[in-house]
Amino acid sequence: MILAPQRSPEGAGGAAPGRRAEAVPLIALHDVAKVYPNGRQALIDVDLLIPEGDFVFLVGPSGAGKSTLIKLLIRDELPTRGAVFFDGRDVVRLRRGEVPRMRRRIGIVFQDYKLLPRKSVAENVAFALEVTGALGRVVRPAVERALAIVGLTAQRDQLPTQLSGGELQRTAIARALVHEPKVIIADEPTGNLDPLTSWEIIQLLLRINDLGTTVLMATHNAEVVTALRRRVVALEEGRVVRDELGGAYHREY
Amino acid sequence: MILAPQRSPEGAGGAAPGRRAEAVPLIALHDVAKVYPNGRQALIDVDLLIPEGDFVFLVGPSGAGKSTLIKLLIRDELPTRGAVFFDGRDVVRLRRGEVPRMRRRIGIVFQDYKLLPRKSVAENVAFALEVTGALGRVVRPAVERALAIVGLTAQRDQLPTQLSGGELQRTAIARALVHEPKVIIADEPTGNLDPLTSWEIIQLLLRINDLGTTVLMATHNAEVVTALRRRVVALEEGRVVRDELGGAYHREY
Amino acid sequence: MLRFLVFSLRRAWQGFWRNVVMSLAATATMVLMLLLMAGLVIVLTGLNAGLEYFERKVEVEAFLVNEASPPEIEAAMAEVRALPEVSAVRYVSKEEALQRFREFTAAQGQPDLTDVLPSNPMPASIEVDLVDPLVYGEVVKTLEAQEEVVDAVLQTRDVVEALLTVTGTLRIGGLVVLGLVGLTVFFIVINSVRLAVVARADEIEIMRLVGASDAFVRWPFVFEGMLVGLLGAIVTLGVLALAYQPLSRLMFDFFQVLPLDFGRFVMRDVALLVVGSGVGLGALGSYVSVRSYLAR
Amino acid sequence: MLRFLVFSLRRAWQGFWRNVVMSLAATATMVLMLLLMAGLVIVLTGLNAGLEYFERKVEVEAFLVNEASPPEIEAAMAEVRALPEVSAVRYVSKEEALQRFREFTAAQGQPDLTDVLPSNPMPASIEVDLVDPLVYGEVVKTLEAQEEVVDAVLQTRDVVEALLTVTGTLRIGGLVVLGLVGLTVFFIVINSVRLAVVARADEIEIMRLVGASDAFVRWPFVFEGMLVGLLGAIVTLGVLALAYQPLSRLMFDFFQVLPLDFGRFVMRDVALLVVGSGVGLGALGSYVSVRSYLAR
Ligand SMILES: Nc1ncnc2c1ncn2[C@@H]1O[C@H](COP(=O)(O)OP(=O)(O)OP(=O)(O)O)[C@@H](O)[C@H]1O
Ligand SMILES: Nc1ncnc2c1ncn2[C@@H]1O[C@H](COP(=O)(O)OP(=O)(O)OP(=O)(O)O)[C@@H](O)[C@H]1O
Ligand SMILES: [Mg+2]
Ligand SMILES: [Mg+2]
Repeated sequence: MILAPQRSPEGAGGAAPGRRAEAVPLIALHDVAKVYPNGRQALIDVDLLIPEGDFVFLVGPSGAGKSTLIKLLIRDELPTRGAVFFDGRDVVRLRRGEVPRMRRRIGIVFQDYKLLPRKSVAENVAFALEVTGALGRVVRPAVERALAIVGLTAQRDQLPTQLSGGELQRTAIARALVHEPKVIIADEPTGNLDPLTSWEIIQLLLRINDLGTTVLMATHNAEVVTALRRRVVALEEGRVVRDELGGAYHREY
Repeated sequence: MILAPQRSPEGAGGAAPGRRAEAVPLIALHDVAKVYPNGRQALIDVDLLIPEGDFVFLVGPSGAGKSTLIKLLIRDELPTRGAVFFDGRDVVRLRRGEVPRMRRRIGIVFQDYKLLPRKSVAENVAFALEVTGALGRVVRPAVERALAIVGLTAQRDQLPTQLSGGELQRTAIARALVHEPKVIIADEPTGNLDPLTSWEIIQLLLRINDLGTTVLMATHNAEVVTALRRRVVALEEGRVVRDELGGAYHREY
Repeated sequence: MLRFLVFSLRRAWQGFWRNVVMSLAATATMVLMLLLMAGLVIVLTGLNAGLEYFERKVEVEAFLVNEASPPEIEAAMAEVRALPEVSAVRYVSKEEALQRFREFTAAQGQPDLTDVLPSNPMPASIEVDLVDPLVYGEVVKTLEAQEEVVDAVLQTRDVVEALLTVTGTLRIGGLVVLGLVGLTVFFIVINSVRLAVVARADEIEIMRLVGASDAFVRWPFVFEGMLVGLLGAIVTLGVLALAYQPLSRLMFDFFQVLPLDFGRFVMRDVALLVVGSGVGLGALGSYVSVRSYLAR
Repeated sequence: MLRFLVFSLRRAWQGFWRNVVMSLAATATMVLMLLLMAGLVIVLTGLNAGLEYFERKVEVEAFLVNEASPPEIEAAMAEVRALPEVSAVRYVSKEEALQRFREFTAAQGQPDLTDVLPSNPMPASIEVDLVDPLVYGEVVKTLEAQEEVVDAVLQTRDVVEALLTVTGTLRIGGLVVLGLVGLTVFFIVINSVRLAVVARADEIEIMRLVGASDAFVRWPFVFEGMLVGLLGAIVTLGVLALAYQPLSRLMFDFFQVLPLDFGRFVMRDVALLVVGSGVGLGALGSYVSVRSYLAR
């Protein structure tokens, strides 16, 4: 609890500058390792500080550990070693009831979408608001706005099985935005989108970031990463091999 | 049955030249339309001839109907109007027992992978061979070779839930290759892969194509499409809006 | 709170219909199990009513001396009637006794021996019905004290006890069977609700990842289980209502001696039992099943 | 063909363990249902044995004139014994008859009236056991023809028929209950196997899209269903074996007159029934469930 802010100035060492290093880091990983039960070492020696309001690209080849890192942040998996802090609280030590509350403050786009199979597009998006206890009259307009942003107004009543790959992905994005979370964590949110739609989504994330929302985005989209020159954290075989401001996608993975 | 070959010379009109227009078209769509039960018109007036040995990119914005077209080819969905031919046979009129036989001659990478959730990577890949009635002693080495090609030898015994997004996609690719099919149909096979691995997969498909296998690949990867200068079929709102040899990805979708 | 309830109920209703194959399969199981249980309860209640009828026939009988005069007999009967253990007292004359004996032996298929007798050997008697067939209290002593009237008191204690052993055994046997079948019903229903929830484990996981609290996930499932139980109970009651006429006729044929108001009361109890256990088991099954996914 | 069989069996085994929660839930249902059925069959068989014993007590009785001489009686008995409907013939002396009557009335709780009689009024008699209690054939006529020995033949036809009505009702009632429970078991098991298959509908769809033929998809599922059934049957037999001792003691207490070899034979039949219906229902349930997904 106290650890995270304290260690923030020197914590990440030379490799992790952070755009606003003095600010309280919203996300902090200290010396994190993750070994899956089958023995696979997905993360090793990961130190990472993400200050509030940052925009971070997480890159790395397939199997580097990007999704694993994201799973640790939302406590979908527990680290084998080290500590994970979200907003100053140790994610591992949260009490049962606190975990859902923490997750509600994050908007997540899962790599495999994780949409509820028996709910329509609109219901899936609404769900993220409903869990926060929002009133029905607040939910409806917010959902419509989110669907309009990702261009799914026409598909609002289709079930996930009736959607194209890109539409599934956009539904997942809409769900991550709808409750206006403090942080948006997006795992490969444009993999199934055409370049034009991809750019629109990225622009959207940039605008949201400008309004103060922290964004962490795992991606393989070299063009976008290189063009935007934001902070880039590169993983390779579970290690952070690069963490630079204004980075390019760099090396062909 | 006789229709397809006969109509092949003039069938597709000016928009669809085809690299070897005189050859027997392996895949032929005549005036195909698909309206889903909920009323959504996914394909309209689609005519398409793909001669044996061709390499075709299928491009178009999200929701254009690419996956729907592929579903019609393997009889996962039935066309509302028009005829779909595979190797000279009307796919819609196949008898029950013939459908699996037809599917076994195609290697498909589904956009959502469609891996068997309770089978390991190796078992999933082996499955495509086992359904053909291949002997156990043939299956093993073929599976190992396919896994080596996509770089999943180390993950051979993991279940789908234990794989990264790119690993899932590569498993699906390995399954599509393992039985050395006549055609490979890949729906967005590199969406979750880093650029390096994507290029490796594309190179692999090109090599397989050189050996005579027909390849149809739906993709949003503008870089790849533009660089390779192969035949490009573009869909937009269910219509074929472009079909050119040596095309670029073109227009930002 | 109320908002959450309404919300959960709506969710439950949706969940039921969007999983309609699963839901109906679970409902079908529920119906069969409830029918099994209701059928057993009805049969056992009938059996019980039959047994009670037999037990009510238990009585104390005092044989009277031939010389006893009507006023003396009246006095003796009044004294016995005053005892708290006694529910009724009857006088049986010598002629009545002989008649009964003849009927009895005829019913048993025994040859009628009374024809060869020189005179009526049967004594007159006083029959005493007890409130509780096992509590004799002062009855026997009181009767034996009337020496000028009573010749001997029939010690039917052995017979009564034999009879009560049989009815007791049947009752316990019935309860044991009911208990076993009840347990079976319990596990089967829980099991099939569980199967339906297991099939939706992924859904539960997704809900949790998106920030749903345990209560938010649980209650719609519990209500859905209750819905399955309620629907199952309604169908069961429908089937029972259809079967009521032929069933009650069969019951009367079988246990000819049932009190006439048997049917109505039992059916009300059975209806409560069916609805209660349907809804209860549905809720419990869902609760338990969902819990195992929330516990993680 | 054999290769396919081995392949399918291996797949079934894998499928069972990779769905272990589902499989065990289905197995648990199977066990409970088989226990229910086996228990019912055992009880009904016991009841049946008891009823047969009663029926076997049905006999024809000829009262003899007091003057009949031993050789005459012997001759009459020999003639009756020769009839094909007859299974046994016994002589009951006057003393024996009186003794029996005393025991009988004592058991009924009736006062012993024989003490007041001047002499033994009971006649000697010949008791005839019938092969089939309903087929009297020539027995009565033959007995009545022996005029110098036989006084009267006891016409127990009514009693016999009353008794047989009761036993018949009990038997039919038992069979009806068995049939209903059997149907319930059938549907429940099919249903729970179906639930397990429904949960894997996606898997079946994927297999088909990759080019699996119907047989390729179906047989592993059918064998998996059989595996569930077999496992359920084995567990059921285990439970029955454990319950055998206390159960058979209870049975003997209840139907005191059972033939001694009852237990062993019934258990063999029950074992066959349990294994057969477990495996059969498992296979049928899978077959039907998978078919509905293949039909599309
Ligand atoms: N539940 C699991 N059990 C075992 N191994 C796992 C599990 N989940 C992931 N892994 C392994 O951990 C490694 C890292 O996985 P992760 O999903 O973090 O990769 P990634 O960087 O997201 O890759 P991609 O770009 O392909 O999505 C992979 O090699 C994967 O096989
Ligand atoms: N089963 C279905 N029922 C109803 N509508 C459907 C169904 N499947 C697809 N659609 C609709 O048909 C349209 C075309 O879908 P399709 O999956 O073919 O798109 P796509 O070109 O593959 O898009 P993407 O690049 O996003 O994968 C979409 O708008 C989608 O919503
Ligand atoms: Mg990933
Ligand atoms: Mg698609």
